[in-house]
Amino acid sequence: MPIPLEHILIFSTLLFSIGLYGVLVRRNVIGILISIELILNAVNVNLIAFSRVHTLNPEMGQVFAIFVIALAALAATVGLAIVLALYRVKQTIYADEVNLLKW
Amino acid sequence: MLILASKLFIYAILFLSLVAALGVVMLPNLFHSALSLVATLIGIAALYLALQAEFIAVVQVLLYVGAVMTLIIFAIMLTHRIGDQTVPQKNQQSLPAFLALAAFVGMVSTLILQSNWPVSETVARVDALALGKALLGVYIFPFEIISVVLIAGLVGAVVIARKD
Amino acid sequence: MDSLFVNLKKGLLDFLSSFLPADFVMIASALVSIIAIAILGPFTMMYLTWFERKLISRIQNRIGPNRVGIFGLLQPLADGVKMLTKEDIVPDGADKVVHFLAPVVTVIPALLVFSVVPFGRNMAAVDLNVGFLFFIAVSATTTIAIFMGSWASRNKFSLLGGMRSVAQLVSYEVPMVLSAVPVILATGSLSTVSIVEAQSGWHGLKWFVFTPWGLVAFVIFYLCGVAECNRTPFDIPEGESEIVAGFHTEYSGMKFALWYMAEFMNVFTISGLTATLFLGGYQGPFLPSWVWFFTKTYALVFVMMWFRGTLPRLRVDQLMGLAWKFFLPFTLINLFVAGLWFFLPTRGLRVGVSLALLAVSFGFLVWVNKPFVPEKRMYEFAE
Amino acid sequence: MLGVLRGMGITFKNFVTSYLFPRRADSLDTAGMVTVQYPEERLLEKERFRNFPFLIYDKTPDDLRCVACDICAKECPPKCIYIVREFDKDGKPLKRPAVFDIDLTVCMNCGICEEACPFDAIFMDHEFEIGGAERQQSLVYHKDQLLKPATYFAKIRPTDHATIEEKRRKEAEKKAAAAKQSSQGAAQTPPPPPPAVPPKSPQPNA
Repeated sequence: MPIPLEHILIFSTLLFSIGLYGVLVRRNVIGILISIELILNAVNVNLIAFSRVHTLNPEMGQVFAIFVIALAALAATVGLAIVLALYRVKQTIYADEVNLLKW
Repeated sequence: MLILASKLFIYAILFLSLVAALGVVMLPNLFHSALSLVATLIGIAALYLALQAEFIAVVQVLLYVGAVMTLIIFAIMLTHRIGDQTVPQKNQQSLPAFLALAAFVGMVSTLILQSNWPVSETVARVDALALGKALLGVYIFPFEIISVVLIAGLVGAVVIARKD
Repeated sequence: MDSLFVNLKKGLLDFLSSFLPADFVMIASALVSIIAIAILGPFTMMYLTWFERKLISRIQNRIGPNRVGIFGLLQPLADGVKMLTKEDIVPDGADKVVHFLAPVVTVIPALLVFSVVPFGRNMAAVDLNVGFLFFIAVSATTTIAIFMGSWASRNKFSLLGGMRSVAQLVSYEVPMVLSAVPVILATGSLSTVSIVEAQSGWHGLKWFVFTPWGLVAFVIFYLCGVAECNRTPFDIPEGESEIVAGFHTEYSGMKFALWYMAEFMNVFTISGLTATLFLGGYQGPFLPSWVWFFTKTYALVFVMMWFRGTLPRLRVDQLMGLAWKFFLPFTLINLFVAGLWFFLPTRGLRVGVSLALLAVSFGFLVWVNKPFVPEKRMYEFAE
Repeated sequence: MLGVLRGMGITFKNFVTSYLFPRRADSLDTAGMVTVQYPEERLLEKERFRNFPFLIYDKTPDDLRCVACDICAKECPPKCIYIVREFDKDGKPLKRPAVFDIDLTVCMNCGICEEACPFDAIFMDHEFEIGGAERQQSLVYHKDQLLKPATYFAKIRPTDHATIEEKRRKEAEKKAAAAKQSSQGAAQTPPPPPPAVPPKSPQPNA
């Protein structure tokens, strides 16, 4: 481990909180999706950091990191498909303007 | 001397990724925030390289920067009204959110610093070969399920986005 | 003679280590290979432009540049100076930062890929054990650069060109990676150096291209590579006739030179990697290893430029159809055949079965993709 | 698929033959290199090649054929010709231009002035390497820069020169015959008033 584990964990918590801040604060739906990508990356950093530390079965961390990346890509696809459908119907992609369940 | 240089280098990468992550959240123009997300991803890939996880670093660059970012930028281009600064990009709850998150970060980081993590130095490096064997050996079941989920997601996305 | 450059570097390092502490020598060795690549990259780009202009002019019955230098050899320098002194125009509507960043972000991957290409026996700059995947990942980032370039110039033509080229890059990357998988199946490792070592039987002539699946994978990988660097016949993005110059319409002066340099470095690296994967990189009977590598790469570069002198440009739908409806199924079948190749016991059976399978699937795919021909309509002209 | 390979074969053959036996293509349809190293070698212009117009004089620069009739100035589409008639001492108009300017930056080498000129005074030149430091002064040609001898015209456009000389000779004979016939008429009848044409202008106007 080139640098102590704690520093990487703090880095990933910071990344996680920046992502969460983006989700809570940004009005643009695509902005929210981008911040979700950030949160998933923070999770990945933790996975890889811990896989370097525990010797039980070291490849578990990296395998799950791959699964997280695949699912994040999937989430991004479905999310953007919904955004496009929303945009086509409501001509707006600002979260607070989309407040009707049925239109 | 070299170890010190590599440590400094890693800290620099971490700091730059954080700055880019802040850029993702703070930049008003959505295209600029997408580009700073690309910078964050590449910074995180560099961190993986420092942690000797090359396969994950390269897969991350390939999948995230190659595929997901292309998707996001396509979506940005297809929806207009992102460039104009007149529309406020942040809603009202920016201050309370910031305070809550600052408290959260403070709490978690003190927790991390106090607890002692069982660090074992001698860890076998997981290269692509070992990862492949694990993926198709122990984790064969989730590996197959992922492909089913990806296909379902793909079909779903096409159905939603299709202009009928 | 074979390890000329390796000894050169060792000599330089011994000279340096006499007065530098141990750590610095390691850094120095990395620096030497970095400097070598930094010189090789732009140098190949300059002389590839000269080589292309001479080749295409000879095809079209003209002589090509011969006024600057003996055979026009100084023409690239003249072009370079011209690019440097040309005024650098930035459209006022464009956002300056992204407009400036785009050419930089294209050149970085083009240079990074050089580090993985094995120029000669133990002359690869970095022997990554995920070497080939590194190449695919880095060439995927050029999509982002093209997006930045086209979106930042705020001009309809460049946006159209950018959209087209990203669609093309994304759809040609899938068959490219899939067509290279049989080679990795055969060698068992992703590192480019071990791929070349795996082709060293029959004193250096046991290349993958001589196996049936290798030939098919070679052709498809090479054509996808041509599409990857946006060259004819796949150069829809900068189709001069339709959209002015595609994504680099609004670039002039040094920035345009960077786009140009990135394109030509991609040409060199993709030909280099095709040679590494299929034509046995630096393997060859008795010539020194790096001579073999450079002849093979320049032969493939010659073919790429030969395409430019001959073939017309594909329509966009033909381009996309070719990638998704022909290359992709064919690489999947090829992958299956390559898997079969390693399990059939006798050599004759192996060659026969794989050749039959590939021929049948090729015929079927060509027949399926036959363009729709409307029935013959007879016109009676009014008397 | 086969067509692609055949096309590649042709270009490869073309590429190789251009090195093996580098022939020079004298005309466009013969095979071989068509490049002409311009400053050293030159392509011979075709006879009817048109560049900027020039004025012709027969023997000395001041007996030029132009009679300042201003037809070419009127006919010129971009109006780049400027003519001022010359007046002798007591204010009588002469059949000679005092000022004859052509603005080369405006002239589009159309050759309409050559067709419109009834006196065969203005023709299109072959010399195209014309440059100027700035647009106004150096590229507006005055009468003395435009004047070129008839021999030069004969050299660059032999066939046109022949037809024009033959036409002029016939006119001269017809005029001489008319002049002779009118002089005989003058002998029987009282001499008519002297012709209006001042004796000094050598060109009999047709």
